Parts: sequence; structure tokens; C-alpha cells
Amino acid sequence: MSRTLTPSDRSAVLQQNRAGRGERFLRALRTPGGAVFVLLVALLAAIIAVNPSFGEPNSFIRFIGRTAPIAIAAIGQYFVIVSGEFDLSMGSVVTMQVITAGNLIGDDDAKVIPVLLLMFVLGAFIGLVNGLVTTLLRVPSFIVTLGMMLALLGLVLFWTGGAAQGNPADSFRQIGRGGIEGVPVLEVIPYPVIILAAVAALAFWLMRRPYGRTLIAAGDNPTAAALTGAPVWWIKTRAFMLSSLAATVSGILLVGYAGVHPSVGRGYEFTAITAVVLGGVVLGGGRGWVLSAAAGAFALESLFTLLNFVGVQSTWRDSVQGAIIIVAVAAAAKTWQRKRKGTAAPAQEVQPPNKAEQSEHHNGTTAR
Amino acid sequence: MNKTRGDGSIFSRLSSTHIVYLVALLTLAVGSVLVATAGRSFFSPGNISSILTGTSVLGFIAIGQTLVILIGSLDLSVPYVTSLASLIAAGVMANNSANVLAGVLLALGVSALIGLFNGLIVSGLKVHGFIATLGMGLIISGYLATNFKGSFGQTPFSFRLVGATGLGPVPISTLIMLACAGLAMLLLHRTRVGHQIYAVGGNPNVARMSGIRIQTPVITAHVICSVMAGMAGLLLASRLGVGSPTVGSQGGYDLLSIAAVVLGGTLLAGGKGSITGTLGGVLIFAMMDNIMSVMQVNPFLKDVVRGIVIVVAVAVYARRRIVNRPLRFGHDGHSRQEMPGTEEAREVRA
Amino acid sequence: MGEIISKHAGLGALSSPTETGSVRPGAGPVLEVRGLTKSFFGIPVLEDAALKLHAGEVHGLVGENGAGKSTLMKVLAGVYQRDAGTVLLDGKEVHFSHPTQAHEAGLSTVFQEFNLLPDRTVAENIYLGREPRKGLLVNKARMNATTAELLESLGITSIKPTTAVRSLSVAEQQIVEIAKAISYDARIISMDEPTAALAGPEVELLYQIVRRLQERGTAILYVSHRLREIFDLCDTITVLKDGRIVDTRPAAELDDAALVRLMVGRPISAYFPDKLPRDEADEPLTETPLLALDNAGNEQLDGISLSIAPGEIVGVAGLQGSGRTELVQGIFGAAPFTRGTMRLDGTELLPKSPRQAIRARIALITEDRKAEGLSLNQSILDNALGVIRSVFPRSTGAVKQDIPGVFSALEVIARDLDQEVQYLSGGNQQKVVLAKWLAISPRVVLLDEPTRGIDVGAKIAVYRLMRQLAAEDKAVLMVSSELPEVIGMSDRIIVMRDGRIAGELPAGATEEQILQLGTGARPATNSTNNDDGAGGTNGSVRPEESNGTGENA
Amino acid sequence: TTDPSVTEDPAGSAAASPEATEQEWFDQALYDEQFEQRTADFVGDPEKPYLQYIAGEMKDTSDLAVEGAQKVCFANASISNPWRQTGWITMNQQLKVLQDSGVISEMETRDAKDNDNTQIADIDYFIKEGNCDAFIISPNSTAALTPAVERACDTGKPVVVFDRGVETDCATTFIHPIGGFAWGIDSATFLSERLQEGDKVVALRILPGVDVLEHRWAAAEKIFTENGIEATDYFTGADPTEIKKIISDELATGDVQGIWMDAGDGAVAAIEAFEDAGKDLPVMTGEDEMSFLRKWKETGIDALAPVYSNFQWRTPLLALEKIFKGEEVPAEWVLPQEPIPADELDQWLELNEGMPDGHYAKFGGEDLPGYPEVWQERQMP
Ligand SMILES: Nc1ncnc2c1ncn2[C@@H]1O[C@H](COP(=O)(O)OP(=O)(O)OP(=O)(O)O)[C@@H](O)[C@H]1O
Ligand SMILES: Nc1ncnc2c1ncn2[C@@H]1O[C@H](COP(=O)(O)OP(=O)(O)OP(=O)(O)O)[C@@H](O)[C@H]1O
Ligand SMILES: [Mg+2]
Ligand SMILES: [Mg+2]
Repeated sequence: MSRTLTPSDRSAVLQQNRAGRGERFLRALRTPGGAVFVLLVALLAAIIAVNPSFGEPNSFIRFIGRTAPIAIAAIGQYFVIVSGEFDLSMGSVVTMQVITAGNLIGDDDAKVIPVLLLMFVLGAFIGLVNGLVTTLLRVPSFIVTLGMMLALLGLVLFWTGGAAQGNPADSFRQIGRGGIEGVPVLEVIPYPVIILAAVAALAFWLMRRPYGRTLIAAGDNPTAAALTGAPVWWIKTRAFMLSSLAATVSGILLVGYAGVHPSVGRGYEFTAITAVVLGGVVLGGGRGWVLSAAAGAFALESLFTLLNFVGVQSTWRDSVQGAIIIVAVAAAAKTWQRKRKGTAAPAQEVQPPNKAEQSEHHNGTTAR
Repeated sequence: MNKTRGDGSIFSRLSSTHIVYLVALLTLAVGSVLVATAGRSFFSPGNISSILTGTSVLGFIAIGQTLVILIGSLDLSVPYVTSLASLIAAGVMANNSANVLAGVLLALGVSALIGLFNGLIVSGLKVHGFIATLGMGLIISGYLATNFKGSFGQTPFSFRLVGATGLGPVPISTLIMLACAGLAMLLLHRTRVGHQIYAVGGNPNVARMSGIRIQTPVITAHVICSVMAGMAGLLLASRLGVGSPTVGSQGGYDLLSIAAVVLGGTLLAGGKGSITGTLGGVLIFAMMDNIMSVMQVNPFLKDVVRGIVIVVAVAVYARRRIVNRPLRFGHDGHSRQEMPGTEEAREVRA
Repeated sequence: MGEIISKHAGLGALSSPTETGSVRPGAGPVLEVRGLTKSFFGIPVLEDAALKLHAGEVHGLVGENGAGKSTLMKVLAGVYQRDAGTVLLDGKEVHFSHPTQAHEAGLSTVFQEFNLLPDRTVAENIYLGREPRKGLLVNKARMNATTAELLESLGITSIKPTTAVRSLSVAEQQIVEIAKAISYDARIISMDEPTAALAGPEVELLYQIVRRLQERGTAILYVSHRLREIFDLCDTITVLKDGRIVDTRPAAELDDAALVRLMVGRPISAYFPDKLPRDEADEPLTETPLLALDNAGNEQLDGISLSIAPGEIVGVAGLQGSGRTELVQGIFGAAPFTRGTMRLDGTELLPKSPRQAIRARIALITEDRKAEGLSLNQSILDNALGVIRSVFPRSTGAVKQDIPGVFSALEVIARDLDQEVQYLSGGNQQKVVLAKWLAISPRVVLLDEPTRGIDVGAKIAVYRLMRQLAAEDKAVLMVSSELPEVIGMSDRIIVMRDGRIAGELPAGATEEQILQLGTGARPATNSTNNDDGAGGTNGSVRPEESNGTGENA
Repeated sequence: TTDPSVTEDPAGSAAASPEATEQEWFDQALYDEQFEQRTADFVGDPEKPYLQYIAGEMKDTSDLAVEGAQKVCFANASISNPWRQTGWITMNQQLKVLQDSGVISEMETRDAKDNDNTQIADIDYFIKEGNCDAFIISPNSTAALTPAVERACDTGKPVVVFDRGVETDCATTFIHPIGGFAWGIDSATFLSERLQEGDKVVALRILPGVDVLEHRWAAAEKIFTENGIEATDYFTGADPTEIKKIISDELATGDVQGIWMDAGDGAVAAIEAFEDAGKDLPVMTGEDEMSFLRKWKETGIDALAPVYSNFQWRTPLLALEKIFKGEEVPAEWVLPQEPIPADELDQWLELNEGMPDGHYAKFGGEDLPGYPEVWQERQMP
């Protein structure tokens, strides 16, 4: 550190310069990212009100277990969205992984580990391609991943003739289906719950690491990020890889939970994006917390479950979901607005365009 | 559009619109060869009309989508609007040519209303277009699934003719679509709201500071987009002879139209793009489909090709350097001709 | 809207006041502000501000960063809504909820932020939202014609109405913004730091425009941090401090020192701090320059050769678009050099990316804070840790400890480290940028317009910092459009023109010498006085331009 | 509709009254007819079910007789689900046979990807450009495709419609298994016999609005209500994830005695939901899809596999063979549609040893070239 400034007592200054934990927590709850937790609690309460048995530890833990795949997908999608991009290829990746497991593992337990590795490599590779095409070839990620979505699914269906051989060895399916039996209160802790916890913890940790902070900064203002020496292309590419890897994990869980079928993973990208947005993460990047994204996924699932229990005609479910999304996001938007009431330039939506582009021309970063 | 070229600068390369049509030309060339190998003629009236037919439905929707994307939003609700419109039209007409006008007006009216809601949600509630229209789409799809079991209503013969007849190889529907495109261009380039659409898409704050009320253009764009989707619905109703709750989603027109628009060189971020380009994009898709069908490509592989073409094509435009500054010196360091920019800068000082 | 256009015919003869009857001698103030109060969620930004603006008066509004100048203007322009107070236009109370209403009431504004659409033409930008129409359709011909007229009437012959703004130089873009504000044919025009992006000649042009408007009876509210302009142009000066009006006085009663005292509240001993003695503890200076460029060049620059010794401050002057920014961006690898060599402390290094440069401990404080310097939605802390995190992640923890100290030393004013930087005023934002770069303890510090649009207090902080860095044997390269600053701070001055180094001047060179090199002109009369001086400049510019424009033919 | 008599235009009548948007899929006449057809006896060799038909009006095709190999144009709705894929594979193998025997020179196929509009365009293209000697059409929907099929008929060339019907009888022949109501009757009666009044059945349906499927449910619902069985239906999009969630939630709220499915796709997930919840397995009807048959065997549940005869994909080409020869064909070619009961389970399982889960037991291609590899690898052009 330069001798230019040598403050008398650093730690002391630190104290006075940082708001207390409690205050920061309250401040957080008032942002959309915090509000989603409140929404989640409300929904769960409603479900239990309608159907008390849902509140029992066992069925509750099972609920968490079955929500794990979409929550993990949402966490993956979060990395991409917070960096200002989209990943529409997620659903296709899930499907691909499910089919891969079905066709390559078969009943052969010995194949489980190698195929598992292969799946992760595949996932990472797809993310890499999405990322590189987006950052280096400067194709909007919406388009890149849309193309990937079409191409990937087409390839898988072509390869399998539309239907997988069958379910893979049970040892593999256990990952998504089984759990630790004989736990006191809960009776069972499904593996998906444990995996979700691990993934969430990892993501949370990652977002507090320099990488995570830089990722958000890059989503907020790529130009500035690049000028502070961040390799924006590689940072975003890694976000895409994380997204595909998350999709891979949900794929693995789904093979266990649902079994192998070409329709597994259909529409996952939109569900995941919806969840992330419900979690108060701003499309366009630069704002939002990873755990809120996961919470968003749970809120969405709880909503469906609630509708189920209330006995809403299943064809109406789409409509309710649609309405909820709009309302939730509108509310979030209001909050951000109130937060910066009177600002002429809500900067995360627009930055002075030509300046942005000038420097885009100086250094190869894509300004949104 | 593309005023950037307007300033006669020697450095600005081909506009993306040009490239779109180069790509289209390429597709045409490759197509005619491939089709010939399959023992067919690419340019036979039958084939041309089948290609053009392929353009009209997507064309309508893509035109609307262009406006919405130009203003920096998106519309994912189009497929459902299309279905709804087809149902309303067929339902109201009920195989009676007297009701044609009523059917058309009602269908378009309802579509416009949906567009209005989209616009209000986006501009008023400040909900990202992606979410707003995703939600709206879900709401409508729920309504359709609940209230319509299978095809419904019937369009009278007179109305079916629209989808069936054509001038030579050119279907009436395509002509109508082109007419709409013409109107959209007029709107964009020769009316205030058109300029405002570009302005707001380019930078909402600047637009606001310049005294534009953001709502107006946003809502206009969304309304027009939905109406166009409605037009597509009408065309489908006329081609199918009935309304169907699934025609829209069958075509996957939401993502496809967005792809077509971007393929047409319009900036997904908004503020820059053209209808002409979009038409090019739609044409490319139509030709690709036609070629692959003639070649009897495996249906699953068709999507693979589509996906790759979209990305590759867009990558091609993206490669072009954003000409925003005149080069002063070549690589050899010999000073280059200067662009008006710097030269004028000097005169201003005088 | 048609009538607006027709009025412009009159604007063509700006200089003759009689044409527009808007001068009402002896009449009361055109605009009067009473007890204006505005706060952003709790934090008061303007408190009980009062202001009188008369027809034909140029009213200077000065104050430190964050004093509330821009906010005041935005409230008047209808961008923000006032919390309390009254705004009287011709004695009638008005309340603008949208900029349009302000325009219609005859009040237009040149905002501090960039306000044009790069992809639209000049004409389209100027008439945005009120394009002349024939029937329903926009009448482009008419629009371009009136734009041409307007620009001509402002003495701008070169900018074509059909040019895309993107292809204009930054200076021209600023001129277009001013033209736009005038095109509303407003009776009141507020200008928020209109010269922030302008160098000598353009400033000259602005002077002329302001004076003509004044003659014509337009009332002008003028914000600037360049005191000289304030004294050159303004009849009355209002000083704003922490959202309150400190004083309003005729310009004649004030001088620099007095004004600064009012603004800062404390007397400034020396505006430009003296050099600091080297720390004896340091090992003696080596003779090798810390940074040396030899015949470097790229698409924008050519034949750049310069060297900076440790502990030296080198100033870079030049006109808008002369390539100063490209120079620093070249050294920093943001717009890499494609030719020539660069040596850092004797070792060959030609950065191809900022990352590479930063690894070599080169820092660049960019010209445009908001677009290139900061992630506006991120907290002060996150911004300050930006570089460390992306280039030296391992040392993040250690640096994090220092940050609060750095901020208190820089006297950053903020709620706390978690506040998002978008809510800071220009000066404080700039300090955040500085802190971010100090964190890597750089060897070479490049500053591009480091004091652009920041207040006296912040400026002095920046100057002190530069001296400090020099005293620590860093190499400092400062690009600036403010000549006094360049002269006051530099050990040597490099003057650029058309992407080449036009020449080098020793410390204490005069503004004239710099201008002469910068424009390639014979001695020009000092830029503060009227047209013919610049005219003279012009006469002599032409022949020497051959290297640049000659090939245009 | 696989069902001929949906020829009266529901639209016209429905459109008359707005509230008629709620279409009534149930059709007593059709129901009764198919009820009978289930037990009717079929003309032809039981070894070749794909050639059997219920005696009825025959079409004389002598004027369509031709010499030499003919070109066939096939406008397919899609191959977007395992059932259609299996059939498509079988059809191609059948084609090979007829090509070798010189009946058919080539078959040009256009796939509409589940899109009415596209299929209409495809048919028009065939008419204009295909120089086809005969058309095979598997309509994507009933009403919408009617005009296009009529246009095909107007060419005077033989037109074979199969699977779903259209609202015209201009086609030379219309091939289909008995139909949706029969399916509904078989499955629902089975469940009703096994369950008591007041028992709960969860009906898992793929999607609304598809007539083939709606008829299955229309019949089943009728029978359930008659027998006082409480049936709640869900749309699952055939997505196992959805199915499993639905069942889990149902089991969380109360016990479920029976599962009814309008297609076996995803049946496994339904059973597994019971296993995971630790409840005793339900009485169940699925389909002759291998995944279900295998799970059935493995769990030994009390089940029935209704069949929507996949072998019908062979028939169109064979029908054309007859037509080219000038032999008469049934105007409406109703193929047998027999469910697989528990006692036949093992037989069908070993017959389809090694077939993928998405394969259908009654695909009827055992005697075709490439059996079994082609179906095992699901090779399609
Ligand atoms: N939209 C906003 N939200 C919250 N605070 C704001 C907003 N805009 C300005 N402020 C605060 O109001 C104060 C005044 O800002 P303003 O921009 O008016 O100062 P200024 O005098 O223009 O400073 P400068 O000379 O740097 O432009 C600053 O402290 C700034 O942080
Ligand atoms: N005509 C132009 N179009 C786009 N960007 C420009 C133009 N002119 C200058 N810029 C940008 O503005 C900044 C200033 O660069 P310029 O070449 O003008 O050097 P300069 O002398 O530093 O000018 P300035 O005083 O603006 O710093 C750079 O980022 C440059 O890319
Ligand atoms: Mg300001
Ligand atoms: Mg500069």
C-alpha cells in the first residue's frame, strides 16, 4: 500500500465507516432481494394453512428435496444474469445430461463415475462455447444461448431417435432419489437437499470472493470493469460455465427424481429466469444476491404447490403464475425506484451510451 | 435507417442491413444448388410461393417484434396473442361472410388491448419487457387452455381465399405482410412517434430530458406488435379455416421472431435497426426451411442447422468494427484522410 | 410546433435584439425561486434556496461538488420535483412535472450529463420530440434546413445537420447540445458546466453565443467550476454551499480569492501546492527514466516519443480530439500502441491490455468517471477494491483494511462504505476512483482530466495527491484542458496536435506558448477577449494544417 | 380425431353460441359405436393385425390401378413423441420392403413439426411440386387440415389418411385403430372393476385440446362418474417431473387408489412417486410403452396397458400397394386395438427384449428387415 496516505488508526475508521450488521440486514430486507424471503415465508404459511400435513418435517424436507433441481438451476442462471447476460440453453443442457446418463450408463454401475465426469466436462464445454461466442464474437447472449438451445436439443433427439434407452443404474438414480434414512425428526434427508445446501454455500462463498464481486461489477459496467483490469470476457465466460454446470447438477438430480425422458428439463430456462427475477435480481446485471435467486425458485415452487392444494384447475395455473411474476417484479421495480427516487439516471438501466461505446471501441468489452 | 452511413464517411463499412441481404443472397445461391441436386427447381412458381407463404406469418410477427425490440423491450406473448386472434376471428365469423369485418376488427381490437396492457406494464410499472410479456403470455395461455378445447369456429370461404390465393407465385398474404412492413417503415422514419421509438430505445434518459414522454412510444410499439401478432392470427385463421388455441405456440413464433429480428441486424438492446433488415431475416429463415424440407433433412437436425445459422450470422455483423471515430493513421503510420469529425472540430475553433 | 421553427428565422439574426421582443427593460425578474427545498430520501440537497434571474442577465452559479447546482437546475427543468418552495415565471407560480412543460414555458437546459443520441443525426437530436411536420409526417427537409440556419446563426459553419452525432468530436457534440438548448427559443437557458468538455477555441465560441443570447434578452443561469469563465461572462454570481445560498453579488464586487473563500468557506493559501521534498530514506534516484516511449503509434497516434523520470509530473495539453486521451489509453493498453517501443523502468513493455499495464503497476484515472471509472450500482467499498480484486485478488484482504483510512485521508463525504457511488457528487466519485488506484500503489500514474467538473476543494486534494506521488518517485502524467492547471502542476509540458506531439515546453511556459503549439498558430491573443483574436488564429491555422486536411481534397 | 364420425363440423355449431366455447368432447353415438367395435371381429389374418379391418363399406380402386413403381408423398404431422417416432421407424422399414418389391420408387416426406400451417403448406407443395403418384397424410389436426386434404383429393391421385381423421371422406381410405373412446372404455372399466365406490383416481393427461386424447378422457370420465369413483385430472405435458410432483402432492393430501393415464409416457414416474412416499402401489392403466410394461413387471402392480395400435404406421403403405394393384380397400380402415392384460405381459416383454424404453410393444414390425436393430437403435432417416 502506498505511503501516500497513512491514516492514524485504521480499524477505528473502519468501524465508523461501516454500518452495523443489524442495520445492514434491515436495509437488505427492504430490497427486493430480501423481500422474496418474506414472500416465500408467506406462501409456505399459506400452504400449511391449506394443508397442515405439509408442515410436517418429513414432507417439508421432501418438498425442499424436489425443489432442489430448479433451485440449483436458478443459482446457475443467477451468475449469468447478474453479469448482464441470459442463458436460454439451460433447459436443453438439462435434457442432454438426462439423456446422456440414460444412454451411456445403462445398468452398468461401473460406468457411473466415468459418465458422471463426462457429463461435467460436457456441461463445462457448453458453457465455454456460450461464453466465448458471447464475449469474443460479441453475439448477444440471448441469441447465442437461443441457438445453443435449438442446436443442442436437436442433436440429442437426433442422436437418440427421440427416446432414451431407459433409466440408468439405480446407484446413479439414488443421487436424486435416495437420502440418508433414519434421521430423527425428519426420518430422511434426501441427497438433493444436501447437494442443494452444498451448491448454495459454494455459490454464496463464490459471490463474496473477488471473482463474485468482479462478476457483478462487470454486469454493472463492463467498460469500467475492463479498465480496472478485469478480464471481462473470461469472467463472463466462467459465469456461463457455472450456469451449464448447475444445469448439469440439476440434470443429475432429475434423472434420479423423475427418470430419463426427453421432456425432462423442458422450459427450465424460463422457470429459472423467472425464479431469479422473482429473487429481485435485475435483468441487465449488476444487482441482486445469489441466495435470493434460490429463494425465488422456492417461492415459485411453493406457489405451484399451493395452487395444487387449493385445487385450482390445472389449466389456470399458467395464468396465476404469469400474474404473480408481473406483480412481484413490478413491486420490486417500485422498490428500486423509491430507493433512488428522483434520480434522473437509474444507472443500471442506462449509462451514457456513446461514452460506453467509445470505450467499447477501445477495449474489447461488450457494453450491454 | 442507419444514418451512420449518412455522413458520407469513407470508413463506415456495409450497414448490417446490407449484410443481411448478402446472407440472404448466399442462402439463395446455396439453396438453388442444393435444391437442384434434389432434382427440383428452386425458382419454380410452386417453390417460390411455398417460400413466400413461409414468410408471411413470421413476417407479420417479426415486424411487430422489430418495433418492440427497437424501443428496448421484448414481446414473448405474441404466440398466444396470435392463437387468441385466430379463435376470436373464427368464432365471430362462424362461417358467415357477413361477419368477416366484425371478426377482423374484434380480433385486432383485442390484440391491441393486450398490447396496451403490455405497454402499460413495461412503461408504467417499469417491469422489464421480458418478464412483462412472459407473464402476459402465461396469462393468455392459461385462458386458452381453460376455455378452448381444440379448434373452434370457422372462417367463411371468402375469408379463406386471403390465405389461399395469390398473384402468380406471390400469395396475397405476403403482399399484405409487405404492406404492413411499408406502413411500419413509414411510421419509424417519417413520424414523430417513430423517431421517439428510436430515441427511447437509444437512451430513455436522453429522450426524457429532451421532453419525450417515454410512455407514448413504448405503448405504441407494444400495441403495434400485438396487432401484428393479431394479423398473423387472422392469416392463420384464414389458412386453417378454423381458430386454434395452439397455432401460435405451434410455430414457436416468440423466439423465432426475435431471432429473425436480430438476424435482420437490429440491435437487441434497441435504438438501432430496421424493418428492411427484419424482412431479410425472415426471408433467410423461410428459405432455410424450404431447402431443408426439399432435402428431407431429419426434423431434429433442422433445429440444429437453424440454431447454428442464427448465431453464425449474428456473429458476422458483430465482427464489424463499430465505426465511431475516424482513424488518423494507418498501420504504417502515414496520416490518413480525416473524417469530417476532426476536420470540422478544427473549423469550429476558427 | 410549427411556430417554434418560424421563430428561428428570427434567431438567424441573434445579434439584433430588436427582432425578438423578449427584452423587457426594467421589468421584474423572469424567473424567481423562493425557499426551494429538495432532498433525496432524507438527505437535504437544497435548503431554502432563493434566486432572481432577470432578462438579459448572465447569472453565475458556483459551489463545490455536491453543493446542489445541478440539482437546482434539474428541479427548475422539471427533471426532479421540488419538496417545497415556489418557482415564479414572470411572477406566475409554475410547477413542472416533466421537462416538456419547462420547454413549453420557455426554459431550456444544457445538462451536465451527456444528452445526445449518438446514432441519430444532429438535426434529429436537436428537434427530438418536436420534429416539424407536414400533415402527419415529419418534414425532414424543413428540419435539416432550420437546423442548418440555427447552427449558422451560432457561427458554426462546419457541423452538418445530417451528420450522425457519433461521428462528431466530443467538443462538437457539446456544441450541438448547446445549440439544442437554444433551439427551444427559450427565454431562460440554464447551462450546467457547458465548457467542461471544451478547450480554448470552443470556449471562445460559447462566449460569443452567450453574449448574443444576452443581448437578445435571454436570461442565462451559468454553472461552472472555471472561475475565469464566471468572471468573464457573469453579471451576478450566486454561491451555493451544501445546498444553501451563501451569497449573491454583482460579479464586479468579487475576485477569485474572495469567490473561492465564499465557496469553500475557508481561505485557500496556495492554489497549486508546492513540490514536496523527497523522502531521504529512499534510495537515490537512478538516471533511467521510469517511463519512456519511443516513436510509438496506433490508429490515432503517431511518432510518440517521451520519457518521464521518477518523481516527475509531466502535463499534456492540447485541443479537444488532439489525442491526449488516446495517448494515456495507449500507455495503459486500453487502445494499445501498434508501433514503436515503450520501456518501463528500463524493461521493454508495450501493454496490449489494461490488465498487463496494471500488473506493471500503471494506473489510469479515466476522463469519464461515470462511464469508464465506476460501477455506479456498487458500493463505495466494492468500487475501491475493484482493481485489487480483478488483478491482485490475493492482497484483497490486506487492502480492505486500508480503504477506510484512504477515504478519510481523501476526505470522502459519504453515508458509509456501503453507499452506492451513484449517489455521490462528482468530486466524491472522483475520490473513490483515486482511492481505487492508490490501492495498487502504482509506479506510473496517468490522469486524464483529473479535475474535470470537480470543485476547488476536491481539486486541491487531487493536486496534493499528485505532489505526494511525485515525492514518492512515481511518474505522473496528467492530461488536462485547463491550462492554468497544466502550467501550475507540471515539471514539463507536452503539447499534442492531431495525434502527434507538437512540442515540449518547460515548467512555467505561458498559455500563449501552449496554445500556439496546440493550434500550430502564430501567437494568438489571449482567449478571453473577443472574436478577432480567434479570427487571427484561424487565419494562420489553415496553411499549417496541410499535413492533416491537405489530403482531404 | 382417429374417429371418423367427428365429421360434423363442431366449429359451426359451437361458434353459433359463444358459451359453446366449452366444447363437449363426449359423443354418445361415437361412444356406443366404439364400444361395439372393441368386440367386433376383424377381417384378415390375426397374425397381421396391421392388415385387419372391420367389415364395412369397401372402396373400389380399379380406376387407380397403375403399373410400375410409384412415388409416394408423405405429409407427416411430426415425430415429436416416442409413439410417432416408433411408428415412423416401422413405416420406413415397411417402405424398404415395398421399394425392393418395386411397388414404390421413393417416398418423399415433409415433417410439419406439429404445425398446422406448415402441414398445409407441405401438402400444397406436394400438389404443386412433388409430382406425387399418391399421398399419405397424417393430419396434425382435424378441421384445419380438411381443406388441404380435399385439395390433395382433387388431384385424382390416391390419398391415404391415417391416425387422425379429417372432416371429409374424399380420401381413398382412412386408416385408424378403433379410437379414443375405446381406450377410455377399456381403461376406465378396468379401474372401476378393481376399485370401490368413493375410491380416488388421479388422471394424468398430457395436454388439453388434442381430440385423440380428449376422447380417451371423455369416455373414462363418464365411466368413473357412473361408478362413483372420484377422479381428478391434471395436465402434465408428459413430463415425469410434473407427474411425480402431482402424485406426491396428491398423496400428501390423501390416499390415491388408482392412476389413469391418457398415454403411458411417464407412467414410471407416477409409480415411483408412490414408492418414494412409501404408500402401497395403485391400480393403474398406462400404455404399451416399454418403460411402463417393464415397471409393471418389476413392481407386479395390478395394471392394464391400453393400446393405441402403433402398427397402424405400416398400413398406409400396404394400403397403397393394394390401391396401385386396383384391389378394393375399406373406405374406413378400422384396425384392431386390444389392450395388453396382465396375462399377456410376459409375452410382450420378451417379444420386445432389448428395445428402448420409448418403444411400443405393439409396433408390429417383427417381420420387417432390420428387426430388431433398427428399432433398438431407433434409426430413422
Ligand atoms: N439522484 C440522486 N439521488 C441521491 N442523491 C443525489 C442525487 N443526485 C444528487 N444527489 C446528491 O445531491 C448532492 C448535490 O448533487 P449535485 O449534482 O447537485 O451537486 P453539484 O453541485 O452539481 O456537484 P458537481 O459540481 O460535482 O456537479 C450531492 O451530494 C449528491 O450526492
Ligand atoms: N469523434 C469522436 N467520436 C467518438 N469518440 C471520440 C471522438 N473524439 C474523441 N472521442 C473520444 O473522446 C475521448 C477524447 O479523445 P481525444 O482523441 O479527443 O483526445 P483528447 O485530446 O483527450 O480529447 P479530450 O479533451 O476529450 O480528452 C477519447 O475517449 C476518444 O475516443
Ligand atoms: Mg453538477
Ligand atoms: Mg481526453
